[in-house]
Amino acid sequence: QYTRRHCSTSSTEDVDLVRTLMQLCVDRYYISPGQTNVDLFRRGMSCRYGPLGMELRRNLLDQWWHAVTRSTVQVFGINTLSSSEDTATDGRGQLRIVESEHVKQILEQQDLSKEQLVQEVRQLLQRSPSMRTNFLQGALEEFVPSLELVNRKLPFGLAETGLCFQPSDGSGCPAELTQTSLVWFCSPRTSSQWLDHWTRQRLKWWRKFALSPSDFSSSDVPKEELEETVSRGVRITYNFPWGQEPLEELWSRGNTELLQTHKGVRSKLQCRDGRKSVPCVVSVTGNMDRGVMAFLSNSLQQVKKEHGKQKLQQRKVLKLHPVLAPVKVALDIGRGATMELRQVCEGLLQEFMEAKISAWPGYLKSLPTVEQLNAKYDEMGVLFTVVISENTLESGLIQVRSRDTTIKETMHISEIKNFLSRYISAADNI
Amino acid sequence: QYTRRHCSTSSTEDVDLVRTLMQLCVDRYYISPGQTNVDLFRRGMSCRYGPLGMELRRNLLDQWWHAVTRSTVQVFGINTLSSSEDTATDGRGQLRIVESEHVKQILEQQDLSKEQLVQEVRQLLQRSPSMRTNFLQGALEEFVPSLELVNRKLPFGLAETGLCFQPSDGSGCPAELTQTSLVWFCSPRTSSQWLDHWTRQRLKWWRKFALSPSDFSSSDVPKEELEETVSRGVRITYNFPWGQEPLEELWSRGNTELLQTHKGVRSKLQCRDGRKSVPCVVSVTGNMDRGVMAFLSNSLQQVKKEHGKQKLQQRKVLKLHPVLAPVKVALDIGRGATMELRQVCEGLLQEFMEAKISAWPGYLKSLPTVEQLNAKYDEMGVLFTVVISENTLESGLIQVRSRDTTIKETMHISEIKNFLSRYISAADNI
Amino acid sequence: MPQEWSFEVGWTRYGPDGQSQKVDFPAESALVFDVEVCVSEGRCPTLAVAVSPTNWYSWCSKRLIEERYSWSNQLTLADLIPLETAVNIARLPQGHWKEKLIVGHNVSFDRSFIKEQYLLKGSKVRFMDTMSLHMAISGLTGFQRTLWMASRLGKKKGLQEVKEHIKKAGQKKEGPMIGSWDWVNISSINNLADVHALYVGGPPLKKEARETFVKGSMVDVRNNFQELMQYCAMDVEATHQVFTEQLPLFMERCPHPVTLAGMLEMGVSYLPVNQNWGRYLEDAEDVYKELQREMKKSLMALADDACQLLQDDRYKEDPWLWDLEWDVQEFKQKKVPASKKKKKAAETRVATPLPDWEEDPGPPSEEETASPCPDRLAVEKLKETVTRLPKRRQHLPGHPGWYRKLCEKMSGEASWSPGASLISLQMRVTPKLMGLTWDGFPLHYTEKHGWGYLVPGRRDNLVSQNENTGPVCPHRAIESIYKEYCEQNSKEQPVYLDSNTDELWTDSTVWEKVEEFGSVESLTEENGITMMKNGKKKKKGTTSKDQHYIPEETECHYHHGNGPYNDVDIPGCWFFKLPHKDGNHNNVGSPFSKDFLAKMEDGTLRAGRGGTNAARALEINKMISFWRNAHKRISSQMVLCLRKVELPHTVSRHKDFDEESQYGAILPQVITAGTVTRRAVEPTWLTASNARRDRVGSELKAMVQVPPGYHLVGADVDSQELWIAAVLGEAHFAGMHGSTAFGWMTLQGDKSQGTDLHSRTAEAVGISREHAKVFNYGRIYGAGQPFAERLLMQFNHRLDQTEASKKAKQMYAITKGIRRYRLTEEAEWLVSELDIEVEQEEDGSVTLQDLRRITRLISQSSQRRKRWDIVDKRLWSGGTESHMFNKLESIAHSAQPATPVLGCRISRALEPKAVKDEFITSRVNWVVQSSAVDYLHLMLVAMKWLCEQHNIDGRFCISIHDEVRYLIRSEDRYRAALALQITNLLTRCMFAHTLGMQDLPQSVAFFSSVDIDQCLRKEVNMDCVTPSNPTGLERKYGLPAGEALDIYQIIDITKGSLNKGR
Repeated sequence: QYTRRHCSTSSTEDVDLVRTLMQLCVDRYYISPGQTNVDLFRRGMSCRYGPLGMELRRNLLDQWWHAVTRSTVQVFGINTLSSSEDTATDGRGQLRIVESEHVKQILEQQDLSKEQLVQEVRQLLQRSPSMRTNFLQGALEEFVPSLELVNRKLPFGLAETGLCFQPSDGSGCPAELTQTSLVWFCSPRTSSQWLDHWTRQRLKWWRKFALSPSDFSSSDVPKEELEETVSRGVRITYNFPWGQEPLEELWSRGNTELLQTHKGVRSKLQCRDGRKSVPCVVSVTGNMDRGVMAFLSNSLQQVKKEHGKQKLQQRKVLKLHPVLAPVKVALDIGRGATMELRQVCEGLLQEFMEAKISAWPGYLKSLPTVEQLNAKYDEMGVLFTVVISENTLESGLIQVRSRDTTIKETMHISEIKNFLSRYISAADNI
Repeated sequence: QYTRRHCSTSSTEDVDLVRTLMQLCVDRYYISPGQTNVDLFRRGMSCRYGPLGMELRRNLLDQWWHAVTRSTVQVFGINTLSSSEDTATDGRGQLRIVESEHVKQILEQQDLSKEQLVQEVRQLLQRSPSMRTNFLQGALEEFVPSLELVNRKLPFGLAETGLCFQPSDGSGCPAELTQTSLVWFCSPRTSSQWLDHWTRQRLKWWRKFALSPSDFSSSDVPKEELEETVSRGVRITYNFPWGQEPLEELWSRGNTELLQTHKGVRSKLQCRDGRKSVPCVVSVTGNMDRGVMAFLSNSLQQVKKEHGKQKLQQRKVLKLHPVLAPVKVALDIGRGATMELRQVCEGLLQEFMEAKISAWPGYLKSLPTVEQLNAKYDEMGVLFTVVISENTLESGLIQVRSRDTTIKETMHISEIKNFLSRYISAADNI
Repeated sequence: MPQEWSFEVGWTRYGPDGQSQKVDFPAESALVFDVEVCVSEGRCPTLAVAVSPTNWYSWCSKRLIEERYSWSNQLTLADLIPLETAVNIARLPQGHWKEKLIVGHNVSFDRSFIKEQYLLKGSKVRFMDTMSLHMAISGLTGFQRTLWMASRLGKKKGLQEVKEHIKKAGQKKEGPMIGSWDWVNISSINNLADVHALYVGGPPLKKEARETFVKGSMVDVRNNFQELMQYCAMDVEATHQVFTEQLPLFMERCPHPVTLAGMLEMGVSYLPVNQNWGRYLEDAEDVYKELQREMKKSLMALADDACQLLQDDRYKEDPWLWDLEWDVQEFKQKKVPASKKKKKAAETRVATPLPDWEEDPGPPSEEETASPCPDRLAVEKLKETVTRLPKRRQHLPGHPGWYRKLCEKMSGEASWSPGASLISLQMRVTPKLMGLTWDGFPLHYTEKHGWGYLVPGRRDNLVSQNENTGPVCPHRAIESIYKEYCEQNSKEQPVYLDSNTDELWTDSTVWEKVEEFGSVESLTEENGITMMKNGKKKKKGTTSKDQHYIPEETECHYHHGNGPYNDVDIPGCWFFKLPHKDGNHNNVGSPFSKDFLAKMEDGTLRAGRGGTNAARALEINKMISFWRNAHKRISSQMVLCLRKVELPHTVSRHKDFDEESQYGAILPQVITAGTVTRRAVEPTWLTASNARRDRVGSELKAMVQVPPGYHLVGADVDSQELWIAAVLGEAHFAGMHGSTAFGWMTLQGDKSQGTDLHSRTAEAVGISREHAKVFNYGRIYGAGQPFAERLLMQFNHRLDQTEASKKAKQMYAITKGIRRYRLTEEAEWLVSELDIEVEQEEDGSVTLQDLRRITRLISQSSQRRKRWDIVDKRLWSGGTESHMFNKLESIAHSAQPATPVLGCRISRALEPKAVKDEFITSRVNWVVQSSAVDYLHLMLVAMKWLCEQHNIDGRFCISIHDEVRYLIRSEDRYRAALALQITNLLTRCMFAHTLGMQDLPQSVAFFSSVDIDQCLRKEVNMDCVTPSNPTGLERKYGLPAGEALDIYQIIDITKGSLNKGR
């Protein structure tokens, strides 16, 4: 009865599945409509998210942040600039922000020779700030100010999340990425152990929220794919219908870049570990846009429902982890909406909001049938649906439907908030 | 006995105060050192933040998000791209991302005439994506997809936070800003009321976390300063030692821009309010980098302590609101640190982290005297300092010093976590 | 009366033979009616009983009959009691309303639950209030009410109460206070039970059942339904009995038909509101809460900051905080058994020193992460020692005692908040934390004297310091504080700011004060011919000095104030009390009471430290004062919203009509004759002050806003009471307008030229015009010189007693004049017989001195035992207002005091027959105010008549003493304005005519302007900016300024015609 896509082997089914997933993401407010936008999303880039996608990514980033900065080891959050006046001529300086006014001014100078013009434009380009492609450089720069913080003791890490930019792969349009970055500084002796440690931690984290954890896996990066400065690399990948794609990459980078950044002044970089060694760097870089897609893809469950004989219906459920689910509860009115019912809904909504339980004001838009409503909420990945009816006004009882069991439970209105809070926080601990 | 800066009228005192504040921010890990960085911060731009500044801004953004999206009215979060392929030639397209490779390719083409070269560069520039200067445009574009969400009923809002870019004011270097944006869509009839509503709500929010709320104020923007499309504007400003600076701006923008964005197709924009009117837009845009500075400035209290006769000491305390304070508790070891004491500290730190109470591992770095330690934590704005001593191992008792009262209270180790949790969550309600 | 009540929604009629029948509403045209409301369930009426000449009726609410989990808190017409229409009908065709009369006790309360009363077009139902009738017949003054209750409570307790009251009023205890108690038996306080006992008698009414409605739930009401219905019916029956007795009495005592008609018209007041009412409540409450929170935060910060003084005992040098409890407690823990302790000690001896340098240990192994962390185990193990803590945890043992008291003990409850959260302005510690100073001296509190301040420089009590075990006053610190203050101010006398008094002194508060003092003044006059002694206070001062001899140096030379009180023995300091508005012997309980607002504004009382925190707290205290006192009353106003079909077409078809807006009304619960002067009483609207920039929520009145297609038309009678008083005096004196100085000022005085009464008084005494106004009204209400003295000192605390007394005397001499006495024939004869030389005025009166001399001489030379009756009449003379006062007093002293215009007699409880010569002030005041009520009744009746005659579409809205407002259909608004002007003309004519003057000066004939506006406000162009309405009425609510038209403009617009469609 259940068909999970990774059981299927036929590729047309996979294509269907991808199309279904993308359509659902658009229909259910995860991402904004438009083919370009869907393509961006599909390619694991940052795209225009709708309210639900935005919330999902937010939850994911929050979880990442807590997992990394509140681990047993010392990790400090920092914030660097997305553009820097970097005069390096290597790949880092690929994307530049220029003020079009300035370029125009140069171009409009009639008295310049062609060579002069070329020279001026080159200089302008050189002076223009370049956009970061990752957080590594920023973290390396912050290393020295941070040393004082930890009393020059290793190991410690610097974490940052945010936007990074990537040069176009020929398409002409640079892309944005929501990255997470942990740059870990440790003694050269232990760097390999730390790489393993972080790999383990990170994989565990990804699997924690998955419906089928085995789709997340880690593997060593072959030597030939490694950058020059990197001695070892590990990739955490997700098995999408169209194949494996990396979600997070861990590199053991030695200390070359650190020394470079600080112009080789070893004394500034040395730590109090008795050996006066320059620390090694392990970088952990994740792509959370792709992470969002991975979890969406992972949690989509399609159930064939045989309804009578002729109609073959498919129930689509987005079984997102309770912690990640962008909407925890939807509020609806049963038959015959009245002002009084509306009032109760609004009161309850407020209560949920105050308890930081994100709720969906379904009562504002009524769907013809309960089935349609439930189908919609299942596709949105809403954990519970609460229905307020005329009966509620008399007895205070409400109907609570669970996404996962599809069972409707009767509950008293005074108890629903605590129930949801408990449910979500308990799910976090599993 | 107490001197608060806005009581003083002498400007030298103000200058001193600014210097003190900036020095403190650098020394206490709020921002990274370096004059350029301090200047950026001082100008209300995004800068490289240290762990504490990063956490403070994070807390502030979180609070903003909750206040706006969990208010009694409907606000949805969205996420748009920071760059867009916008062919508009007006101010919006000021900052362009170009791939330096592409420019170089053009410049290297020897066979082009100067005119052709100019033409090519121009075209490249035109094709390059432009960086957003604010979130308005993105929200206007998302209006139509969002309409379905609310069943075509007004009012509702779209919220977004993140980086925006501003063309340089001549200095040659474009700046980054951490902006918050609420774009509110309402019927033309009520737009003025909504502007007032949001002004009140926003001002209330700023004041909620302030030590002296009256430094935050709102005022109407004079007609002559308004943009063409804006019919009314309100600014929420903070009274910095060097003068008023805007933190958040509210504009009543009518529907011109909305119509423009959707190419005048009224039918797409009309809402179900009986009159088929095109909604009016109220935009609420905040600068959270300056917000961080405002709260730092607002919460810095300097107390002259007459200590004996000869020594005039100044106690500097960063009395940040408990919800905003980046570090809630610092853990330290009293006289004579041992491994056993260290272990207790580590264990307690873990416990705090799990309870999402951000803690400072002060025990890793010991300062010579308790006074110095307290002075440091006061300047960091740490709410409580917990001191574990030899005695703790015997009786389980710890010393808890409060930043605000400077009083040391004895507490049992089993109760400290709950005390802190309660303290922080209750402080949110005052 | 039916034995069994029907438990059914809506009206039930009971026939004489016991059968019951469901009906739409009682059909008869006269009903006695009573509504009961289950208070805990909101403002929806629960049940009601009515009786007509033929039938009993009962009514039950849907909410009583049907049980539901929740009900809407927004009432609709369907929730209310219909008296003229069927359940689903809200509009009757024009002219189908029937005339009806509803009788009830405090009927305006019952009226607010009647469905048809909320309709914009008024029905023809009118209401008779047995409470108002009672006030007109036998009402009591406020002071009398206290006495009445005291006498009812039993003699012993009663006397106690009286003493208390007298003490409060600041009077001597000597002498028989009340000479006559006859009035007690011919009057009663206002509640139905007492009124019933007075007029009907018999067994007392049972009111116990009422508690169920006040405290019980709907379930309780349901369970006791029959009993409660019965109770309600009993009240209806009692009301009917009372009414039958009252009506003939009322008609006899207030014979003029206008009085009755005016009261009926006032009983149907109506305030239109719209959705802005809700916005106003929300915004005001919001701003209020925020300010309150801010204030509390400021205070908490002050408390936190003060804690720092604990370090190194620095508090000992603090001028304010030195005498707080600074003790801290020791942290208690149970002792560990010795053996265990040893073992533990052995364990802890294992102390591993930290390594000198540490290597990066590398990540924890997988096994390590799997097993519980050893660090956590160490902590968990330590946690076990919790058993050694006492069961009940100590409350913040490390904090000073005073701070502990400000903190809530931590609990699991959601309401717990950290820090000194219990702090409030009312606490004694607060002024000290703020470092309040009075003229530069730190405030200090003593149990005996309340709040005062410490003045340094005392030397006589410095020696005893060593014996003193308590906290020691840091008088040096106090000196330096004062020195600093002096340097700042250069010791120049701060300019005395004229604070705005209109908030502090509404009409009613002035009168309350006057009444309080007045009740005693009459007494002193009664006690002999001696004048009021103002040496009273001095005497008190000397007695305290006599008690213990005070050496020379105990006198403070450089500061004069209320003190020093040297029984407060604070080394190095004198203690002075803060001045009190009711006299300096009263203790000040809080320096934040509203009496000190003005002192804060002028900088006398200011915060000495804490920077902005303290100053801001003071400012906020001022801003929220209005809403704090009023918000309960205002937010409990019952607003009923009308649906579109319930509105007249004028509204629902108007171009400005908006489906999403709300249109509704508030029915203010006006007691049409609520005081002994028959003035109307209502707690919210009739006392509302005007909008003030710095008072949250003070834009209240402006929230009365018209529906589309309507306007508010109204006017204030210009200096109504002054004119009435003046015209009485003039009629008495020369029968000519403007014939007395006072009258002339009233008629011709011009504020801009400084020739009006208030300006003249201000100039004469050297006070501000605003203050002079309070004096003038106080005086005309009958207040005497002591009142003026007290007031002067309150307005300017730097004025000393003798100076104040001198000023007051001067003021009274030039206005009221000087008492003279006309001798009896007997006395005249004696004077001439004994050949006593006296100076007599034209009217034959003599001065007080002469009178004393005559009395002395007569008693010396006379052998008679019997005292001679010397004084025939007391008169005022020589002042601008003497003639007026003579007239007022002659009315007040006549056997049957009655208003000169409509001939309404004074309450039985104030007639000389019952009270002899007491309550003179109240009686004098009654003459003026009751005539003002006649004025209002005349206006209401005239306006009603003009509207009917000329088809002006509108209704009466509200009358606020000297101000009337009508809700008029927009197209008729100018005609209504003209009608209002004619109304004033007619009313003034009626006054002049009945007083025997056949002409009327044009300056008073018309209102100076008639306001045509869309909301209720003092001036048509006021934007009512307040903290809760920061952008003003026009921008926030879209209300443009209204029109204020004088008679010439109105004649221009209407062409002087009341006819429709000229």
